[in-house]
Amino acid sequence: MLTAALICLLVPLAAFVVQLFLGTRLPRGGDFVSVGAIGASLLAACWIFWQVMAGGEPGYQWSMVFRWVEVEGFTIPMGLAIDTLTAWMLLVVVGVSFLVHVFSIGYMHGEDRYHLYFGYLSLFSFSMLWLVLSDNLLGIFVGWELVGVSSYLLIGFFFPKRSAALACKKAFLTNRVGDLGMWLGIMLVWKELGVLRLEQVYHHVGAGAFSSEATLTIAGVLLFVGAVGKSAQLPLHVWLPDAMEGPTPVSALIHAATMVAAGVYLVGRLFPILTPDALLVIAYVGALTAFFAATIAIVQDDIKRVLAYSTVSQLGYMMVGLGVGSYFGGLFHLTTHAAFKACLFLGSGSVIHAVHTQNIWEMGGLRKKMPITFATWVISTAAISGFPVLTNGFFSKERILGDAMGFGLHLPQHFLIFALPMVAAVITVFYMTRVTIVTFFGEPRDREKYEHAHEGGFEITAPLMVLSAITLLGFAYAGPFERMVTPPSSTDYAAEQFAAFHYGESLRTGALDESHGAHAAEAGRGEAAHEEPAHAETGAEHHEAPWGPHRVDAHSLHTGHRAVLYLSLLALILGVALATLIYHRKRSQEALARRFSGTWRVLYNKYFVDEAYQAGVVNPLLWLNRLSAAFDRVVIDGAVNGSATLTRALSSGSGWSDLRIIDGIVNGIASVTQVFGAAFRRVETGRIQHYFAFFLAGTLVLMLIRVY
Amino acid sequence: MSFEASIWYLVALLTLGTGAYVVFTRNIVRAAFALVFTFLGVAAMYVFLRADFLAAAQLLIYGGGITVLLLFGVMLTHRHEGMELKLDPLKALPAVAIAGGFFVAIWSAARRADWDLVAPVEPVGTSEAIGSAIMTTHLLPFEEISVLLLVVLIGALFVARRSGEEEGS
Amino acid sequence: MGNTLTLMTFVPLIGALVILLLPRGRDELVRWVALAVTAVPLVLAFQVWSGFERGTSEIQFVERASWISLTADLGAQEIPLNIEYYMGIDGLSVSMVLLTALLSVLCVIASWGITKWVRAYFALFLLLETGMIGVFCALDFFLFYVFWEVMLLPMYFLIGIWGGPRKEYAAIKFFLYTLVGSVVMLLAGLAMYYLMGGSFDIIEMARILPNNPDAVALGKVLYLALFLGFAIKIPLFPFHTWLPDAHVEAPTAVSVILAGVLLKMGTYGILRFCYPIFPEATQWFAPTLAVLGVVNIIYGAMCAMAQTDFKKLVAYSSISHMGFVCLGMAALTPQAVSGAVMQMFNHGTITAMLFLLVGVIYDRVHHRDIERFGGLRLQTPIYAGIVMVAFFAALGLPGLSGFWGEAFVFMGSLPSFPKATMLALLGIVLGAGYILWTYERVFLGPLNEAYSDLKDISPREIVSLAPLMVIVVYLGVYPQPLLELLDATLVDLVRGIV
Amino acid sequence: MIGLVHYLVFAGILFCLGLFAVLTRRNAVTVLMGIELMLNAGNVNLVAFNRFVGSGVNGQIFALFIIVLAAAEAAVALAILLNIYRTYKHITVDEIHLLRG
Repeated sequence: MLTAALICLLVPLAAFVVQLFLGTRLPRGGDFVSVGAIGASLLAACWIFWQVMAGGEPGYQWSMVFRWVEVEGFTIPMGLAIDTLTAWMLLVVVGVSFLVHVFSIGYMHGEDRYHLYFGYLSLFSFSMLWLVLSDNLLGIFVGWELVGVSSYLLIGFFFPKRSAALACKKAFLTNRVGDLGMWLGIMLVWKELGVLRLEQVYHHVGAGAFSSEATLTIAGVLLFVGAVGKSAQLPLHVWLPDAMEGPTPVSALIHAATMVAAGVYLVGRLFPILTPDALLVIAYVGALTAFFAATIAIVQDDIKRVLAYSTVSQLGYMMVGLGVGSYFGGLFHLTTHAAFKACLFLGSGSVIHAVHTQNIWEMGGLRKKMPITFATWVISTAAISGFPVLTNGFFSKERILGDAMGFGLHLPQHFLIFALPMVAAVITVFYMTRVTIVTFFGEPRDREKYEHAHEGGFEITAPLMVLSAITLLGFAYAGPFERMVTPPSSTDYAAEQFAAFHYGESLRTGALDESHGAHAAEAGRGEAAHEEPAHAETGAEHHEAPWGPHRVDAHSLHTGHRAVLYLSLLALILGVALATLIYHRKRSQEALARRFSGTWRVLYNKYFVDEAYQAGVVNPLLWLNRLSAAFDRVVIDGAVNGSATLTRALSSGSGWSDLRIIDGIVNGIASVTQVFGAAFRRVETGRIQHYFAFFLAGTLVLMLIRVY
Repeated sequence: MSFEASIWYLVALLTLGTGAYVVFTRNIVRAAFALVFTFLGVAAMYVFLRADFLAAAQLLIYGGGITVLLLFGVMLTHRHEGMELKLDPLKALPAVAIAGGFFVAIWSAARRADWDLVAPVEPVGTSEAIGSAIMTTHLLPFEEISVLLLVVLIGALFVARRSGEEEGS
Repeated sequence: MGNTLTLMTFVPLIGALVILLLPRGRDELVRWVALAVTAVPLVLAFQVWSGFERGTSEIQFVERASWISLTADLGAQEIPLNIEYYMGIDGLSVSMVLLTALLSVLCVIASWGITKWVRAYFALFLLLETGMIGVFCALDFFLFYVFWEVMLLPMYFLIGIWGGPRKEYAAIKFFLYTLVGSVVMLLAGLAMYYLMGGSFDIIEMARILPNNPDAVALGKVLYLALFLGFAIKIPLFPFHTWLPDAHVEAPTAVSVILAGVLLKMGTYGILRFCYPIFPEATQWFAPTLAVLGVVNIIYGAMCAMAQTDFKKLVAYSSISHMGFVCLGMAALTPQAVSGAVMQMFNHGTITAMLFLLVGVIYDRVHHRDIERFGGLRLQTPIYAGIVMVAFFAALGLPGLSGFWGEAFVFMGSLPSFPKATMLALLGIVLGAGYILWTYERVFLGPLNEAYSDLKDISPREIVSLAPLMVIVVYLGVYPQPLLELLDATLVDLVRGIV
Repeated sequence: MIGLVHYLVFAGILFCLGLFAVLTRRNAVTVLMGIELMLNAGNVNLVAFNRFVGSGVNGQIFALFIIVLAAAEAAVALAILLNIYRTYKHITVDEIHLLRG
C-alpha cells in the first residue's frame, strides 16, 4: 500500500522536474512524460481503490507517519493516510487529471512553452494528491498552497495576454486570503490541542479537549474560510470566472473537478469536529453562493464563464449538503460534479478549439458539425440538471435537496437553506439549456466560423466519451460510495492508536473496524446494494449526521425526499420549457438585453462585486500604501532630515554666534595689539642708535631700581 | 698729593680730554687721531695699575691695529661725502640724559660700595703669571678666542670683498 | 580544531592585505585571489557545521586568550580591566556564521563586474567579512564591539564610493544611524562591565547578572540601551529609513551582504545580549517588541507595495520579513524563537537571491523602475523562472524555506499574542500582494519592445544563485537540519527567561 | 693716593663719553670709535679691580681677551660698513633702516 501511495504521489512530481529541465529537448515537448506519469498514478490509484474497496469495511484506514521536524521544543509529524474517502478522491482526481492530460495533447498542440504546460499539469496533480493523501492539517495546508501556486502558473499560462496575467495574480491573492483564514484555524487547533494529525484531532475533540465549544466553532469556521477561498464560495468567488483565462483543459481540471473540490474535501475531512453552528454557517454560505452564482450564469455570453459560474453554484450545493449534515450528499455530489462538469468544460474546449471563439453568440447550430461533442454535452447538461435515474447528478443532487428539505422542515427558521438551492436548481436548468440551444441549435450566426468548425481529433473526443459514460453509470457507484464513505466519528477512535507515533506502515484493520462496524450496524443501514433506481423507498433508513448535530428525525427526512422528487421533476420541465421558449427563436443578445435591461445589467456585471472589491478593498489599500510610503518618506525621513537640518541650523547659529562673539573678542584683541603694534612700530626706526638708546634707558632704569 | 697722584690726574685728564674731542669733533679724521691718544692714556693707566703686559698689548693692538683699521674705514667711506657731521641738539638731549644718568649710577655705586680692598701688593712682572694662566686655567677661552679670530678674519674678508666677486664661488 | 574560528575570522583580513599588495593593473588576478580567500572561511564554516554537536546548548569551538589585562584603580575600588579574546559559537551563531561565509563567496562572484578601483573594493569587502564573522563569534563584549565597528567602516566606504547616484547621502545616513546605536550600546556594555566587576565575558554576564540586585534594578535601562543599538540594525519601525536608501544606492554585492547578514546582527545581538542577561526586562518589553514587530510587518509590506524601484521594494520586503523575526522573538516560546532564528537564516538566503536577481537586471538595463519593464518572461525565461522561485520563497510558499520560519513564528506566537499574530498574518497576504504585483508588472503581460534584445541570465550569475536555490528548496522540503542546530540553545534561552 | 674709586670714576666718564658718541654721532665710524671707548673703559675697570680687589691676574687676562675681541669686532664692523657703503653710498646711521619694523 505504501509503495502504491508513494508512486501515485511522487511520479507526477518527477514528471514536473523532468519537464522543467529537459522539456524542450524531449520529442513532442515531453507530453508523453506527463501523460505517462499521470497514467502510472491512475494505475496506482485504481490499485489502492480496489484494495480499499476489497477491504469492504467503511472505516478502512491505513496511515504511514514519519517524524518530519523533531526538536526538543516540539515535533511536527507528517504522513500519508488513506481511508475510503481518500480512495474515492484519488480516483476522481487522478481520473479526471488523466483525461485532461489526454485532451490537452490535442487541444494544446502547437502552443509555445508546450513542455512547461505539461510540467505545470504534473505539478498540479502532485500537489492535489499531496493534499488528498496528507494526514494532518499542516500537510493539507502545504498541499493547499502548492495547489494555489500551480493554479497560478496554469491560469497565467498565456501570460503575454495582460488579462491572463491579472487573472492569475487575482486567483492567487484571493486564495491567499482564504489561506489566511485556514492558517488561523490551524494555529487555533494547534494552540488548543497541541496536535495536528487529523486522527488525533478527532480524538482530542471527541474527548472535549477544546477549551470551549465557541472556540471549536471559530476554529471550524476559520478552516471553512480556507475552503471558501479555494472553492470560490460567495465572498471569495471573484477569481474563478477570471481564471477562465487559462487554457480550457486547465479550467476543466482545476476549476471544475479537482482544486475547487478541495474546499469541499476539507470540510468533509473536518466533518467530525464541526459544531452545529459551524455547519449552519457552511450551509448558509453554500445556499447563498448556489443561488447567487446561478443568477449570474444566466446572462453570461462567454461559454466558459457560464460554466465557471455554474461550478461556483454547484459547489454551493455541496456546501449546503455538508452544512445540513448530509455527508454522503455533499461528497457524492463532488464526485459526480467532477465527472459531468469536466465533460462540459472539455466539450466547451472542443467547441472553442473548433470555432476559435468563446462567445456563444458567435456560434449556433453546431450540432450537425460536431455530433460527438454535442452528444456528450447533452448528457452532461442532463446530469447537472438532475435528470432522474439516468444521470449520476440526479442521485447526488436529489440527496442534497432532500436532506436540505428535511433540514428545512425540521428547523423551519432555516428554511432558506432549502429554498435558495431549490430555486437555484431551476435556474441551473434554465441557463444550461440556454447555452445548449444558443450554441448547438438554431442557425449558425457566424457563417465563416460555422464552415470552419470540425470535430476534434481522437484525443479530444475520447475523454468526452469516457466522462459522459461515467455520468451515465451514476447509479452503479452511488450505492458503494454511500456504503463505504462514512465520516470518521471522533468518539469511535480508540485512544491507543495514537499512543505511539510509529514509523512505517501500520495496517490497522483490527482495532478500528469493529468499533466502527458497531456504529454502522447501529445506524441500521441495510446491506442490500442500492440498485433499485427509485430513491424514495430507501428513505426508510434514517442517517443523522454522525455527530448528530441536528438529530434530523426520520420523519421530516422522509417527507423531504418525496417532496423533492416531485419538485425537481417540476424544475426540470419548467427550466427546459422556459429556456427553449426564450432562446429558440433567433433572438439576439441585444434584443433580450433591452427587454430585461434593469436586471440584465446588474446580472451581467456580476452584481458589480468585482467593482465593489476594487473600490472597497484594493483602491483603499493602494491608497494606504501610497500614504504609508509617503509617510515613510516625509515623516520619518523628514524627521531624520529634519534633525539634520536642525543640527545644521544649530551649527550655523553657533557658527554665527561664534563669529560674532568669540571672533569679535579675538579680533578686538588683535586690533588692540595692532594699535599697540603700530605704536611700537614707530619705535622700530631702524636706526641702531635709537635701539641702543632705549636699551640703555632700560638698563639705566633697572640699575637705579637695583641700587635704590 | 704725592708726585705719582699728580701724574695720574694729568694722564686721566689727558685721556678724557682726547676722548671728549673724539666725541665732539666735526672732523672724523681728527677724531681718529684723537682716539690714538686716548688709547695711549688708557695704556698709561694700565701702567699705573701695574699691569705692564696689558699696557703693552693695549698699545700694540689698539694703537697699532684698531686705529689704522678705523682710518681705513674713514678713508674708504669718506671720499666724496661732505663734512656735515653736524650734531642736531634735539637728538642729543636724550643721549646726554642717558649718559649723565649712567655716570650718576656708576658714580654712586662706586662711592657707596665697600669693596673689600686688599692691600695693594707690588706685583712683579705680570706677563709670566698671565702666560701660565692662559695656558692652564684659562686655556679654553684662549682656544675659543683664537677660533673666533679666525672666523672673524674670514667673515670680514668675505663681507668686505668687492661686490663683483660674489658670483665667483 | 583548536583555532578554526580565529582562522575563519582573520583569513579574510590577511587576504585583504595580500590583495592590496597585488600589482595595480591585474583586476582579474585580484578577483580570483578574493574568491580564493573567501573560499577558505566557507570550507571552515562547513567544517564547523559538521563538527558542531547538536542537542547541547553550551559554547563550542571555544578559543580564549587574555587580550588586555591591567589593573586600573578607578576611583574608589580597584577594578581589574581584563578583556579577553574569547571566541566561540553555539546554536544561535553557527547558522549565522555559515550564512555569512556562504554569502561572502557568492558576493565575490557577483561583484565580478566591478571595474572601479577593483583592489580597494575587494580589500574592503574582505575586511567586512572579517568584521561580520567576528561579530558572530565574539563572546567578549569588547571584542564584539570592536568587530561591530570593523564591520561598519568598510560598509560605509563600499556604499559611499561604489554606490549609485545619491551614494554619499545614503552612506552617511547609514553610518550615522548605526553609529548612534553602537554608541548607546557601548554605554550599556560599560555599565555591564562595572556591574560584573571587571569582566566583559557575555556568558558570565548571563550567569551572574540576572540575580545581581543592582543589575536587575538597572535592567530596564540597560536593556533599552542595548535594544536601541540593535533595533536600528534590524531595522525596527522608527529607525528603518536608512535601509531603503542604503540598499538602493549600494552596489549589488554590497546590498546582498547588507540585507543577508547585517540585518541579522540586530536580532542576533538581542538574542545574545538582551535576552540572557536581562530576563525580567525582556518579559517587560516583550509586548512592545511584538507590537513593533507587527508594525514592521504591515508597514513594511505596505510601503513595499507603493514602491516603483525594484531594489527599494526588496528592501522594504526585508523590513517586513524582519518584522516576523521580532514577533517570534517577542513571543518567548521555544517554538516562536526557533522560528525567528530560522526566519533569520532563511530570510538571509532568500533576500540574497532577490538582490542578486535585481543586480542581474540592473547590470543589463541600468535602471530599476518596475513600471518600465514588461513581459520579460518571454525574453528571458530562465531568469524569470529563478525569480519566480525566489519570489515564492519570499512569499512563504510551503515547500520553500520561507514558509517554515513564518510557520513556527505564527504557531509559537499565537498563544502569547493572539491579536498581534492575526495582524501579522495579514502581512502574508500583503506580502503575496506586492510580490505578485511586481512579478506581473515585470515579467507577465506583453513584452516591452525596448527589451527585445535582452540576453538571458549568464552562467556566472547562475553559479552565484545556484547554491542559494538549492538551500532554499532543500530547507523548504526538510527544515530539520537547520532546526536541530539551533534548537537546544534556544530552548535553554527561553527557559532562562520564562 | 689713587684708590679704586678714582679709576672707577675715570672709567665711568670714559664710558659715558663713548656712550654719548654712539648715541649722537651720525657717522658709523664714529659710532665704532665710541664703542672702542666704552670697551676701554670696561678694561680699565677690570684691571683696576684686579689690582685692588683679589689676587691673581684673572682680571688682566679678561681684559686681554676683551682687547682681542674688540679688534675682531672692529674688523667685522668695518667690513659691514664697507658693504653698506657700497650699496648705500653713505654710512649715515639714520638712513640705514632697512630692517624697520
